[in-house]
Amino acid sequence: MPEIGEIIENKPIGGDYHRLVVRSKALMDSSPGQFTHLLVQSPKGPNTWDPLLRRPLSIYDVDGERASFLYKTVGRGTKLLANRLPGETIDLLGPLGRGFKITSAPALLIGGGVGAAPMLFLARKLHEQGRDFVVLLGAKTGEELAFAGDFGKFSSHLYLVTDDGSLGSCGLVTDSVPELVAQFKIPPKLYACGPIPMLSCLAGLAAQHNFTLDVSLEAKMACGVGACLACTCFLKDGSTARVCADGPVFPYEAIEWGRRDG
Amino acid sequence: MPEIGEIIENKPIGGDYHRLVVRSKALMDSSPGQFTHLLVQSPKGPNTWDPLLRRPLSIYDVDGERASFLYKTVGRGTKLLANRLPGETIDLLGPLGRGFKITSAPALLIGGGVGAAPMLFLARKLHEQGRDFVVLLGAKTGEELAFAGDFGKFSSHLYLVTDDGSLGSCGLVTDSVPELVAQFKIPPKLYACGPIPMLSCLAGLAAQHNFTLDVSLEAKMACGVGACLACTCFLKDGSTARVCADGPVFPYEAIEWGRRDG
Amino acid sequence: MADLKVKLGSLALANPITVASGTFGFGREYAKFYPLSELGAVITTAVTLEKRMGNPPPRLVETASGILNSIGLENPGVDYFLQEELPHLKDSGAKVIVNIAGRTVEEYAQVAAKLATAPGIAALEVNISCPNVREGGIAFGTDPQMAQKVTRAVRDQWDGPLIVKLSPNVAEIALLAQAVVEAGADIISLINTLTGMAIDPHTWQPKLANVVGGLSGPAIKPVALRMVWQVAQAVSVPIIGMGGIMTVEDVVEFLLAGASCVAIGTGNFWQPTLARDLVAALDTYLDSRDLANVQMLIGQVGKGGAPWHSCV
Amino acid sequence: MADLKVKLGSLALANPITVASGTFGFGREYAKFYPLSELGAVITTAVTLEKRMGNPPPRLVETASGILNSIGLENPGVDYFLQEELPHLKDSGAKVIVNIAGRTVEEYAQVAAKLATAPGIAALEVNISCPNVREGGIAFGTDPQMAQKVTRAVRDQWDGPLIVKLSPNVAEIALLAQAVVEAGADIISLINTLTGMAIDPHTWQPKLANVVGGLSGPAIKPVALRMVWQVAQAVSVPIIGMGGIMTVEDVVEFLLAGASCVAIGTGNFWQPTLARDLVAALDTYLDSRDLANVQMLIGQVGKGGAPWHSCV
Ligand SMILES: Cc1cc2nc3c(=O)[nH]c(=O)nc-3n(C[C@H](O)[C@H](O)[C@H](O)COP(=O)(O)OP(=O)(O)OC[C@H]3O[C@@H](n4cnc5c(N)ncnc54)[C@H](O)[C@@H]3O)c2cc1C
Ligand SMILES: Cc1cc2nc3c(=O)[nH]c(=O)nc-3n(C[C@H](O)[C@H](O)[C@H](O)COP(=O)(O)OP(=O)(O)OC[C@H]3O[C@@H](n4cnc5c(N)ncnc54)[C@H](O)[C@@H]3O)c2cc1C
Ligand SMILES: Cc1cc2nc3c(=O)[nH]c(=O)nc-3n(C[C@H](O)[C@H](O)[C@H](O)COP(=O)(O)O)c2cc1C
Ligand SMILES: Cc1cc2nc3c(=O)[nH]c(=O)nc-3n(C[C@H](O)[C@H](O)[C@H](O)COP(=O)(O)O)c2cc1C
Ligand code: FES
Ligand code: FES
Repeated sequence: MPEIGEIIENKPIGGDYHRLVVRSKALMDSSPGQFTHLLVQSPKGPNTWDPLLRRPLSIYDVDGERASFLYKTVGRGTKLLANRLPGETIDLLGPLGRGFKITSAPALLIGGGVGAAPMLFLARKLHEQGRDFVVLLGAKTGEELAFAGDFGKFSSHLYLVTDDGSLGSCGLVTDSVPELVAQFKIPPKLYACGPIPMLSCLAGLAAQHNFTLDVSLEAKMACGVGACLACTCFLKDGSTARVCADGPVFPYEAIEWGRRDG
Repeated sequence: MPEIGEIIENKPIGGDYHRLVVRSKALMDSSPGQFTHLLVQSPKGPNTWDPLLRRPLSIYDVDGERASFLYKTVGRGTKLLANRLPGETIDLLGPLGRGFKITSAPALLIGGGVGAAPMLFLARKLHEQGRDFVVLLGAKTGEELAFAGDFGKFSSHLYLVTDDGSLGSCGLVTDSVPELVAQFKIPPKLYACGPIPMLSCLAGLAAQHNFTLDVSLEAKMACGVGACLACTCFLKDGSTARVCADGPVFPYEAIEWGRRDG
Repeated sequence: MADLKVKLGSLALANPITVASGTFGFGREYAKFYPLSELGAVITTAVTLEKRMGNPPPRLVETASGILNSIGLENPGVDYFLQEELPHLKDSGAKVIVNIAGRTVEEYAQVAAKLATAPGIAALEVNISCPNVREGGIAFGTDPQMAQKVTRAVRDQWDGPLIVKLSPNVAEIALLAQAVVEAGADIISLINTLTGMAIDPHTWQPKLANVVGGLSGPAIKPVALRMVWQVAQAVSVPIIGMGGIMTVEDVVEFLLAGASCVAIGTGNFWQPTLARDLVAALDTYLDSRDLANVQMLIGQVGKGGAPWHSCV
Repeated sequence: MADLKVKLGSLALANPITVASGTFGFGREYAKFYPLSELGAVITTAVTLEKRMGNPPPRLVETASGILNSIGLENPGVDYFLQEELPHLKDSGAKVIVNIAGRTVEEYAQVAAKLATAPGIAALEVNISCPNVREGGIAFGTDPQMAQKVTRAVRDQWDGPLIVKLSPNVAEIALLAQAVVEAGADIISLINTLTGMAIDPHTWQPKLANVVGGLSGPAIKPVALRMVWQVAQAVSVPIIGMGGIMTVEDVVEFLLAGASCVAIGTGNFWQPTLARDLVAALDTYLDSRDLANVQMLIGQVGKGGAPWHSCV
């Protein structure tokens, strides 16, 4: 059901990243990896049809009635969202999609850039379940990892990587993965979200080393609920899947990586 | 030249009316009856093309660098404008058009509804010139004349009329005109702005009683500067005129009243 | 409570609000938001003879007040539809209108023949905006003769109400409407999407993998409304109007222009409950104007309300 | 400073930014905002044989991301133009392209003949979106044969660069482009406005006195871009692209699609300095990508930049 939530907080937190906190009842029932399809326009003003579509954002955290989002301003929609003020209402459609399948294996959570968004909520759940897990976050610069402290609440095993080495180690997240995996006593399950090159590289590693890997994909979305088939991705078995309703999380083996686009 | 002004004040003042005050250098050179073509969208957000056009507003007053507007929220554009906040910038294109031709005759200023907008600036000019003039303002209800006090600065001859009699006398502005005109020792020049039925009724009176009458017309505008011919009105002599560039003020005799639309 | 019932020939609907093909799947997803029986009808996504995978991604671009899509008729095929989708849709209590498409005249006929055997389908809507692979890929809907051939072929297989959905990518929409009515269409629906394109100024690539796609949403409303009005002048069969409907005022505009019923498409993406909400909003519109029934709006542009040039 | 010069056959422009007919008058008004010589060219409002009063008001409606206009070619006639408007426009230093329209083939020819006698006109742009009064009011631009007749008639009178401006209200824009090129057009410009309509849901009256009008602005950009791209595949003459251009990214999209030059129309109403501002913005775009000249963009969709499907 579309729900009219209330904005509690909406702040820049460095590097074009923002944290949005809303009061929502519907999102209390969500699970990590699910997303919300939001109307970015202010409901105060009269209707405008430009921009027209909702914007999908992963659920960053849910703490009682406080649901939060981590987003990066990249275009018109996210910039409009960044202008929204506490106290205003916001039209939320969610939770939507299918999230991560938490298994009993120890977990390695990997977020590339704003792909960190679904990972905090996953970390919360794993923490609540008393699981053993490691978080690996990467970004271009340290400024873009300003939110990393949020993970401290749930995990003491936090590894940071930046392209320029300005925070944590220097390099790509994918570079650190083999070494990190080697530190686990029991083979871990990997949970990843980030740009397609990162995910497909992880998929390659997973195929090579026989990891279990869940990836959260992105696609241009219209309905967000599975009806319009705008977000279709091609699967290895020759069938198609809707990123919004059958995903956004898929086991990496299901995806036909060669036919994915950015 | 389009000018980026600064919003000093933007407040509801009763009955869907708002007063907008901006800091503008360009408008210091304007004269009563001229208008400004404003971009209502917030420049803070990313571009939106809906709504697309500027909105024309008469210049309500100019006091040094403080220019003000009196507007009624009637649709999307004026509602967006009402959401704009002090401190924000606003894109002003003006002064545009040709204003009232002030003559040496004593003046009767007539504003119907938001048609009062160009009258305050005219009152200021007449007052500065030490002229003798009377102001007649009409509206549906007294609430819609909340701004009438602004006229007190410049005129002690202020007559108010409301449809329901809730403020001033009861009736239509046009009802009071013959009587008011009769009180002038020298035949006055009438300056009027308001709905078309009011203006055409005044035009009828003027023709009958041989008044001088300038009317300020409205028309749907695109460019506002005389290039697109969207705002054309038909003249009695069979030619056309652009409300934005040849008007908005016309001597009543010029207008082909039968071919005007709302 | 005004009377919202409309009759499009033998197709009687409880209200004039339906949903546009391809924007509502087979109803499953939106049934989670409201009972589909609250709509006048549900028009399904296009069903073809064989399953189709559709076009490669990206299939969607947002444009000014609109969207471009190149879904490419992804659907599970008519047999799957009959077995797996029609039953739940019928059970929802919705009037079911099935949108059909094909690559050749024969394919349209075959799909229609299969659907004719199934009970519970209120009408067929023939999507003629598809390229005819036998005729160099020119859309059936842009040539009156080809449009007639498809219409006749489906008419031969289907006795129920036959809706033909016109493409707006033509010079004279009225000619197409007349042609398909002559060939047996009982109802005209319009408009399908306008063909458009978008390019990424950073990567220099088309934003759709398919390069071109169909433009829908508020951006196209003026074109849709003009075409509904022109077709209403040209033929006497009822019209289902669509193209950018987002508000009850939009619904009223289409009814005034001559549509007996409207379909909500892109609007469903903005607000999933929109179609249902517009049923209530239309009722309120009519009540507030003391109009006893929705019929009083249909085709009344320029007739009711204030005189055309309201001023002296 | 990248090289912004473009050559459209024998028509050489200092930069590829012009202004669309009907949105810029005869340049008088916008000359107050910037020197017209800063533009690649100025395309005038349509000039007809006789003075025209245009349509009754209202002539303008705002729609979602667009506007509908029904100006109806109001203009002072070709004689007045030559005497009162051409001189100041020439003096401004602008390249002058005169847009012409008519009710019959002969009218087009007569206007062209008069303009052919005047020095200082860089090109004619023939607006064929006008109804042919001899052929039941069907627009010249929707029928390839009629479009050819008009083109030939003007070609016979005018030796300079001949631009034919296509109407988008057709099924196959490429056919029209081929037809007018065959008939002697040196350059194609497109698109003119899409025909649309709007109704006031309160008064039940059409919002335009003329009932229908032309849709322009960002709403139509996807259709315009698609048509430019299709025409660029179909003919080898240069193209002037237009339809909803508001930003430098829009300019780049049209150039990539195959236009050698673009025209700013509705955008002038949003920001009177827009066309001039876009010249500088295009220069910045090129510089920031180390592109030495604007030629490097023209028709390059899908060729430059990142590979089409950039991901593995
Ligand atoms: C399931 C899912 C979860 C997401 N979670 C997050 C998140 O938690 N934080 C975050 O910052 N971003 C997230 N994204 C990406 C986010 O939706 C886009 O950044 C956003 O839609 C961009 O909108 P815009 O108007 O600012 O950009 P524009 O580029 O102007 O958008 C234009 C259009 O493209 C679409 N679009 C643009 N980028 C993307 C993208 N990467 N993925 C899908 N659609 C896109 C927009 O929705 C819009 O329709 C998620 C995407 C998906 C599909
Ligand atoms: C020269 C001139 C001076 C004006 N001065 C004032 C003023 O001082 N105060 C004030 O409140 N209003 C004034 N108006 C009217 C004001 O421009 C409209 O109320 C406003 O444009 C409505 O915009 P909207 O988006 O809120 O309404 P909508 O109805 O949603 O607007 C839709 C479109 O119609 C146009 N439009 C709507 N109403 C009018 C109208 N009455 N006149 C012209 N165009 C209209 C809009 O510009 C827009 O293009 C003036 C109009 C003109 C022509
Ligand atoms: C994502 C999407 C898919 C569509 N698929 C179909 C289809 O399968 N068959 C069809 O006839 N029309 C299809 N259409 C066209 C719509 O039914 C409708 O005619 C058009 O979108 C205009 O209405 P709107 O502006 O309200 O969306 C589709 C439109 C969209 C946006
Ligand atoms: C108010 C107005 C008047 C126009 N008059 C003409 C005209 O006289 N001749 C012509 O060929 N096109 C005319 N056009 C069409 C434009 O030149 C242009 O082709 C169209 O508006 C699309 O560009 P745009 O979206 O940038 O406005 C007119 C458009 C508008 C908005
Ligand atoms: S966005 Fe509509 S099916 Fe996924
Ligand atoms: S609004 Fe363009 S000429 Fe008046």
